[in-house]
Amino acid sequence: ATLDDVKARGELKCGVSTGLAGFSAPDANNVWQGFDVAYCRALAAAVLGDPMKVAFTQTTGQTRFTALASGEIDVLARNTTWTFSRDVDLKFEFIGVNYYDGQGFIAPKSLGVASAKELDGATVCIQTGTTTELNLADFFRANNISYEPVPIETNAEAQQQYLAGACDVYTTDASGLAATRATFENPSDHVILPEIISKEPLGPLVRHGDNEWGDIARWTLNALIAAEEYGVTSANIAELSSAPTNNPEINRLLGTEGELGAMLGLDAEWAKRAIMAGGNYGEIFEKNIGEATPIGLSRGLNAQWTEGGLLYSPPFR
Amino acid sequence: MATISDPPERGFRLSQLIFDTRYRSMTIQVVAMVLIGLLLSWLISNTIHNLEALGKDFNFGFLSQPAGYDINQQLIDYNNQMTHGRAALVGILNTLLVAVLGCALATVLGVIAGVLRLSNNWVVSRLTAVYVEGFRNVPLLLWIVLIFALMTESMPAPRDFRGEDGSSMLLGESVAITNRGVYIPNVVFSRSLGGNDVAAPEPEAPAAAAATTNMAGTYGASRIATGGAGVQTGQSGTSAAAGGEAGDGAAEGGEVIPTSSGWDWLLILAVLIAGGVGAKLLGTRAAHIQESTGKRPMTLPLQIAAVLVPLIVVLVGLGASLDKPHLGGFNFDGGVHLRNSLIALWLALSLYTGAFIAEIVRGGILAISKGQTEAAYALGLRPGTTMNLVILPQALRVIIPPLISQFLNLTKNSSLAIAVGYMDVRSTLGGITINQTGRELEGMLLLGLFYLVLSLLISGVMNLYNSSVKLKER
Amino acid sequence: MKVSDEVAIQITKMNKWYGTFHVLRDIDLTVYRGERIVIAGPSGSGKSTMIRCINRLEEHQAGSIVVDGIELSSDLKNIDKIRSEVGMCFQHFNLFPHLTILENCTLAPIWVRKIPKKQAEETAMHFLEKVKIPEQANKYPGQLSGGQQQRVAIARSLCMKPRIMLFDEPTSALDPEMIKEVLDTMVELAEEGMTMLCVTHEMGFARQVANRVIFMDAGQIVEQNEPEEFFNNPQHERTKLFLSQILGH
Amino acid sequence: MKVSDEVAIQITKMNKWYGTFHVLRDIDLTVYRGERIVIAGPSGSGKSTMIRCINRLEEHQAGSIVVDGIELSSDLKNIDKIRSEVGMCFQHFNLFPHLTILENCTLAPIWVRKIPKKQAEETAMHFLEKVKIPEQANKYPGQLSGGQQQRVAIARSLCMKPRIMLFDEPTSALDPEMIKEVLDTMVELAEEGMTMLCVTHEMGFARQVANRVIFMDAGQIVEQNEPEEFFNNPQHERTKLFLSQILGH
Amino acid sequence: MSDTHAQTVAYVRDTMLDQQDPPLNQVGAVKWIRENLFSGWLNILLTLLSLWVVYAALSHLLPWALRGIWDASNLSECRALAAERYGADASVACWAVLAERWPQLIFGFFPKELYWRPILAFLLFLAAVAPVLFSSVPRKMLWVTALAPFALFWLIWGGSIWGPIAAILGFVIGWAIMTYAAPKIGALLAVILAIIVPVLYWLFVCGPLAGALASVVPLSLQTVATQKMGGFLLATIIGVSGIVLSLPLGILLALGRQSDMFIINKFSVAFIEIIRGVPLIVWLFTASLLLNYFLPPGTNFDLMLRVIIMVTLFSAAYIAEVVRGGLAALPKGQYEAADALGLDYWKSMRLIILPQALKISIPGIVNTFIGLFKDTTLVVFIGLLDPIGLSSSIRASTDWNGVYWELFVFIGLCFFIFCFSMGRYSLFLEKKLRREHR
Ligand SMILES: Nc1ncnc2c1ncn2[C@@H]1O[C@H](COP(=O)(O)OP(=O)(O)OP(=O)(O)O)[C@@H](O)[C@H]1O
Ligand SMILES: Nc1ncnc2c1ncn2[C@@H]1O[C@H](COP(=O)(O)OP(=O)(O)OP(=O)(O)O)[C@@H](O)[C@H]1O
Ligand SMILES: [Mg+2]
Ligand SMILES: [Mg+2]
Repeated sequence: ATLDDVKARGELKCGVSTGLAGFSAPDANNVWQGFDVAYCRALAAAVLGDPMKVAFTQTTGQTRFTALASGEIDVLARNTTWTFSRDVDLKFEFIGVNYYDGQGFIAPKSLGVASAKELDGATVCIQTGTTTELNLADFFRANNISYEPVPIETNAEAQQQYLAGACDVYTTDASGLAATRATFENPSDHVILPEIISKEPLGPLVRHGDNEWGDIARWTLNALIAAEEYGVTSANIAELSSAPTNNPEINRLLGTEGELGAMLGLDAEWAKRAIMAGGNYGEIFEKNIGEATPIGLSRGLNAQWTEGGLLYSPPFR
Repeated sequence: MATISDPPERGFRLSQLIFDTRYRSMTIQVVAMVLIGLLLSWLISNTIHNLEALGKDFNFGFLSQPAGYDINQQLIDYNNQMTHGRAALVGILNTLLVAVLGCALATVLGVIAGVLRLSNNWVVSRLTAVYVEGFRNVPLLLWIVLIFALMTESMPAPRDFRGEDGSSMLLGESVAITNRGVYIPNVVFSRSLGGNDVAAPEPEAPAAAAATTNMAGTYGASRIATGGAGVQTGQSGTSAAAGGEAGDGAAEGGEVIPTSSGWDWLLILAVLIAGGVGAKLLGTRAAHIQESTGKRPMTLPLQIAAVLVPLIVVLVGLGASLDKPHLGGFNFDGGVHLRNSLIALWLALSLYTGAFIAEIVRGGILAISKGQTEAAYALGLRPGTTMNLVILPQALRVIIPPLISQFLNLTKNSSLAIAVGYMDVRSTLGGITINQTGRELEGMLLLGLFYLVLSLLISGVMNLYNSSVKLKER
Repeated sequence: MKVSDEVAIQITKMNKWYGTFHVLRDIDLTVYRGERIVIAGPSGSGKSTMIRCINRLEEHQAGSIVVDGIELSSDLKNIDKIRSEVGMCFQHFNLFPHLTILENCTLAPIWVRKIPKKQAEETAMHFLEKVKIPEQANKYPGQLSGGQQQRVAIARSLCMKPRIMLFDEPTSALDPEMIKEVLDTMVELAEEGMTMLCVTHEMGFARQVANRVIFMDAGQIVEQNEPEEFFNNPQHERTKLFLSQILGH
Repeated sequence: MKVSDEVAIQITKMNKWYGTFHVLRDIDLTVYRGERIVIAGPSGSGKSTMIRCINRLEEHQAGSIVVDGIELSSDLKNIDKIRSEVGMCFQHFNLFPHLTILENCTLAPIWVRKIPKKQAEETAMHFLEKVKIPEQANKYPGQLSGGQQQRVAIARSLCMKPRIMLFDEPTSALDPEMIKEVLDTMVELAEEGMTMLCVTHEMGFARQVANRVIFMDAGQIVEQNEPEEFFNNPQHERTKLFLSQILGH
Repeated sequence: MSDTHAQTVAYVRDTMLDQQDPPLNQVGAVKWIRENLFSGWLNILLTLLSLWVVYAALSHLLPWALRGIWDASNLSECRALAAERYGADASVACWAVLAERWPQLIFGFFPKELYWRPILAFLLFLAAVAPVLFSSVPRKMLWVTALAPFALFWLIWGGSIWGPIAAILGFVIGWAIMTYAAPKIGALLAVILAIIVPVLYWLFVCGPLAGALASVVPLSLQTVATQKMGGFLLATIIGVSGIVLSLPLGILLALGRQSDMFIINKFSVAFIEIIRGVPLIVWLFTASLLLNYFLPPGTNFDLMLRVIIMVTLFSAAYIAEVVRGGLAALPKGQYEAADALGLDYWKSMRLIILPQALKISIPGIVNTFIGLFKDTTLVVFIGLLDPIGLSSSIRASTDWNGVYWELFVFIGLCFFIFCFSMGRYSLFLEKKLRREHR
């Protein structure tokens, strides 16, 4: 089973993208940083007790599924859209959503467009090898307008094309648009158009067939989300886990009550370690892609359900 | 040879399988055969098992499913409702297009650089050396990316052409060089052979137009993709706009709109070929005259006329005019749009391969010993004649075989189109299609087969050439 | 064998440098029509360079060369005229390997002399017969032996009907048994009264046909004389040394 | 020089074709131990082919060849045995240019005869002394003259202590002054009683050492005789013609 | 014998002339410039045009490069510094990205404290190829060459030293069979055994043996996972292992292609043509997408190893053609002489033919290596971080998002220096071979 493999290896093999600002990129000290990376670290902390015991494998849009299917990686955390065919036909198991996204457009203010529907005849830069190009084709077909697609292999390249004016608009997931815009010299010269033309629930995934491993991956993600809901942060977790609190849900989560860890085949403190690795979901978000970072994403759909967002962890019970 | 004196039949001994030259090679081959067979069947059975484990099968049905994605550059009609097979075909044609263009330009560049490198002008020969070494010693991928970036960074965007002080178009407002590519005029015909019925907004029209386009590859070439409406997303009527603007024009009224169709281009091609044959005949006639009288009549003006005059007649007959690109909504409309991805890939491939060809050309010329030139001079031949009759025929024998293998490399290297988003066969069939359908095995197999067949064809041509020009030796 | 008074080649105070290296020094030489001159000398003495100057395969830098009354200058027309008057045979034959023997022989007449092909071919066959290989006319140079190739080279020059022939060590790349057949051809040519300048080490040939032997050393004409005198009674120290070496072996 | 009754090579009705071309026709030949046979004949008559059949560099298609009592068949073991009994020298020496002279000579003894390196080197030096070039032992073939190279080639064969030596025009690629040194070596070898088959045009050598001269033409043995008789009194027309040509020049 | 004319003056030179200096216009800079730059209209035009090209290129490039900013920690800081120093719209390079990231471009994610290992490995590699590339290096060094692959592997990947040593043992076994068993059981059988026994050994004995040894004498280096290799280190590893591993395979294929055994010949030809007919990038995708299909279920080794396998097969096909050229260049007499001395096929190949053929092939092999080294950049498309891949990763970090030319210039320059010097070397070798062959 994957869990045993990982334990025996003493290392979690996690597939990430080759570089997407805020989500995964190596820093000058060769340490991978980012939102997706943080999930991998939490999982490693839960399973192996050390958030640094992760081997990151870089995957491209084309190679990621093969890497997972062949067992080259244990889990893929590479802003991958959860779709029917990927789940069913490609035989993967999405273990949840860590970012609710949607495809949008960014255009220079000077172009004077206010809506994507005004883009008849425009040149559109897209990143290939994703669902993006299918969504785009569908959108323009549905609105009966024409466009000229310019397929680009990487985000960095696409950004450069867009800035130079080689395309009128650039389309990718809204998170990516925001991240990209953040790095422009004059971010305020560009607008993100209001249309979100697709649903892009991004989440980590594992192979079909190993449900125990799927459970661990799923509930690690849920633990991060639940922790935020219950107010468990990396600052107060030591205190909360030292003794049972009067919130039984927190107690079960942090292993001071019940046997949830053992049911997963882990020890009682698994979730505590996962949360301590990089903080709860909210902390991870703020640190990597939140409004204080250059990426500057607001929580939006990714707020807790209690605050009008879609994040909703099933109960720990 | 009836009396074969084999050693008196001692019967067959097993050791003969190894020690008897007659059986030994047989034994080895059988063993090799068995080993290869085992290896293959092992691979195949693994594949079958793995496919089974993944719940996949091996079939090419996906080729007839709708592709769902758009391709910006199409030599034949395509929209996202067409099949993956069709998309693959579009990709194949794009690969061939850039390969052919690349080979042509690379040859020109290579020959020029090769000759210049031999020049006794120090600056020129140094400069070409820098070009050759620079391109040979840096990965092609880097050059493709660099040239692509250079083009997008240094050329004006279409919107810069707006307003008074914006950039201006070249050649009488007919050519626009932008960072999205180059827009050049398209030739359209007011008395087109096949195009007029396009103006009729009947539902059959698209089918007819599509049929004509399919039949004529030349037409496609004129349409590296028409400007503006690169991708028609309407399900029905709009795809009939074969000539770029024709669809819009049709809406304006019943008058005949200049357009172009495959038949026009076929006719022009035919006239060109005929002209070429005529020119060739003139050349042969000149040779005959020279043989009998010793004097060679001037033929070049005649030959040029033989090609040009019929061409002009036909163009006038068809009512040819230029459809110049002009600023539309976001882009230039009309004309032919040579996309940046194509140009960058084309330039990079040509410059890179050209550097290798330059070395081949230089080597070929150097391989012809100085004695040949001297002998020709001593006979009183002029330098020009010497080049044509003595040096080139010999140098070509040395040059052409490696030249063709460079063409082969260029064709294979065109798969690096991925770096600039040029939609070649690897990006369509081997890229998006595989990614959308999960048919890696089938897709890669087809892709490999395509390249293999292509390269076998090219090397077949090379072998033919080699055997036809081989020098006779003792 | 008679020699006329008419001057075929007149070289006066000719000097040539390769870079700063002084290859030919004050060469003075008058060749009369019908004369057969053999040029000998140690390797590197400038023999090849001198005869290559005569049809401008090398450029001289000082002095004058007048061939058939035409002065060799950088005037292209003169060069063309002289080259079609002067034939040359090289050590390594330099036949054109991509053309048949016949085509080798007709190339220059057709393109330089503008002779109809048919007529050129007749002339070529005539000279090929003269050098005794008409039957090889349709083969390629690569298919012939060295001696045959050199004879073709001679025929090729003759097809231009030159008035002067230059030979630069025509036999030194040949196997011994082939040397004779080439020399025979040359002797025949000499007997017909062709003006010939021949760089060679074949002293037998020199004795047999030359009117005059010229000995060069260090870029200068050191001694010239009739063959008999030259071989039996060399004057200059260097000539003696050279002859002792060359006849010794 | 005595010839024993023991048969060294027995060739019976041997035929060979190259494709459809019949190169050797019904060759019958018996060579006794100690015999020295010279094979002559015009070019292309099949001389080389015949002796190359004897150590199976070429395969014959009909008839039999028995060397030292071992029949040459397609059995590898027999081929190996025969090859180590039969030494061969080629026209172009075929020394191994990447090995020193000594290594050339010790290679086969070490790898085929499995002789210790030291001992092989002693033997090699012995034979190198015999061919009078021991001082070149550590040079490479490229540094020797043709004649020296051919002598090394002979020494290399001898190091395998063969009972029969085959020579295929051993002197025809050599300059005249080197021919003698090689022939001397061979004469010496002959005097020691080695069984030798030698294709050569050196008729002097034939007169001096051969017991028998074989004349081949068009793939057949046309005439064979003792040298005196052969040269002075050739019987067959073709032999006469051949001798007149070869002795004439 | 000749009726010599009276005009034929006998002449003997009494004073020998001395060497004189050539006329002025024949020497010096004037002549050089006149002949090399301004001889004729076309030449003058070309000269001026070239000078203009050079000027145009340099006048843009030099200020950009030379005024570049070296001290900044991210791009915006860099831009601010540039604006401060050279005015608002000065376009200057931001070399600071290199100052910060060059170790990453060269070593990838190799642990910083272990950089000495790849460096040592590189030096060892140079020592190992020296005897192959330069014939003046003592032959004894060939032992270094033979052992280097194992040492290099150990230095780069780390782990117990017993693994490589146990692997070497396999070769020793093969060699022992060839030398000691061959006389008894015949060459062909010995060859077969010498292949099968070591393979069995590697499959079944090697691992446990290494494990046992390691538990007795634990001698090991810290292991470094392949995911941590990147940049030029990765390019070099792939390139070098591709060439080294493909050499034996390429030689076998070349021999197969020369063989007159129908099946072996056709198989070799088919293999070579198929591999060469399809672009490397397709093979790389095959490695990353398909190789797992062909292997038994459950086998799974990391991407880099798969890439190395594919690259090995790929370069084997090219090497085969190079070696075939070398084999064909050998005169037939060499084969015949070996036969006549009684050497069997494998011995004559090993002792006579291959040593010579390989020597002739070295320039071709070096050229293949240059091509392969350049082609390693293609692995970026399957997610390995070669220099180009790393440059996009670097640009994905928020600090350096937007940096473009600087990285490419650096990468291009590194490739150029490496490939150019290799190319010069192979030219030198070709010239030398041509000299020696005369
Ligand atoms: N292109 C050249 N550049 C420089 N020096 C040259 C050139 N050609 C010949 N030389 C030198 O000029 C001198 C005379 O050369 P030339 O070939 O005329 O000698 P030669 O008498 O014909 O000798 P050989 O008998 O060897 O042919 C020699 O020292 C030679 O090295
Ligand atoms: N490998 C081959 N394939 C076909 N024909 C061959 C081959 N080798 C030789 N021949 C032909 O066989 C005939 C005999 O050749 P062989 O070399 O035995 O002649 P030879 O008597 O040794 O002549 P030479 O004195 O020229 O060496 C010749 O006509 C030759 O053309
Ligand atoms: Mg000379
Ligand atoms: Mg022979």
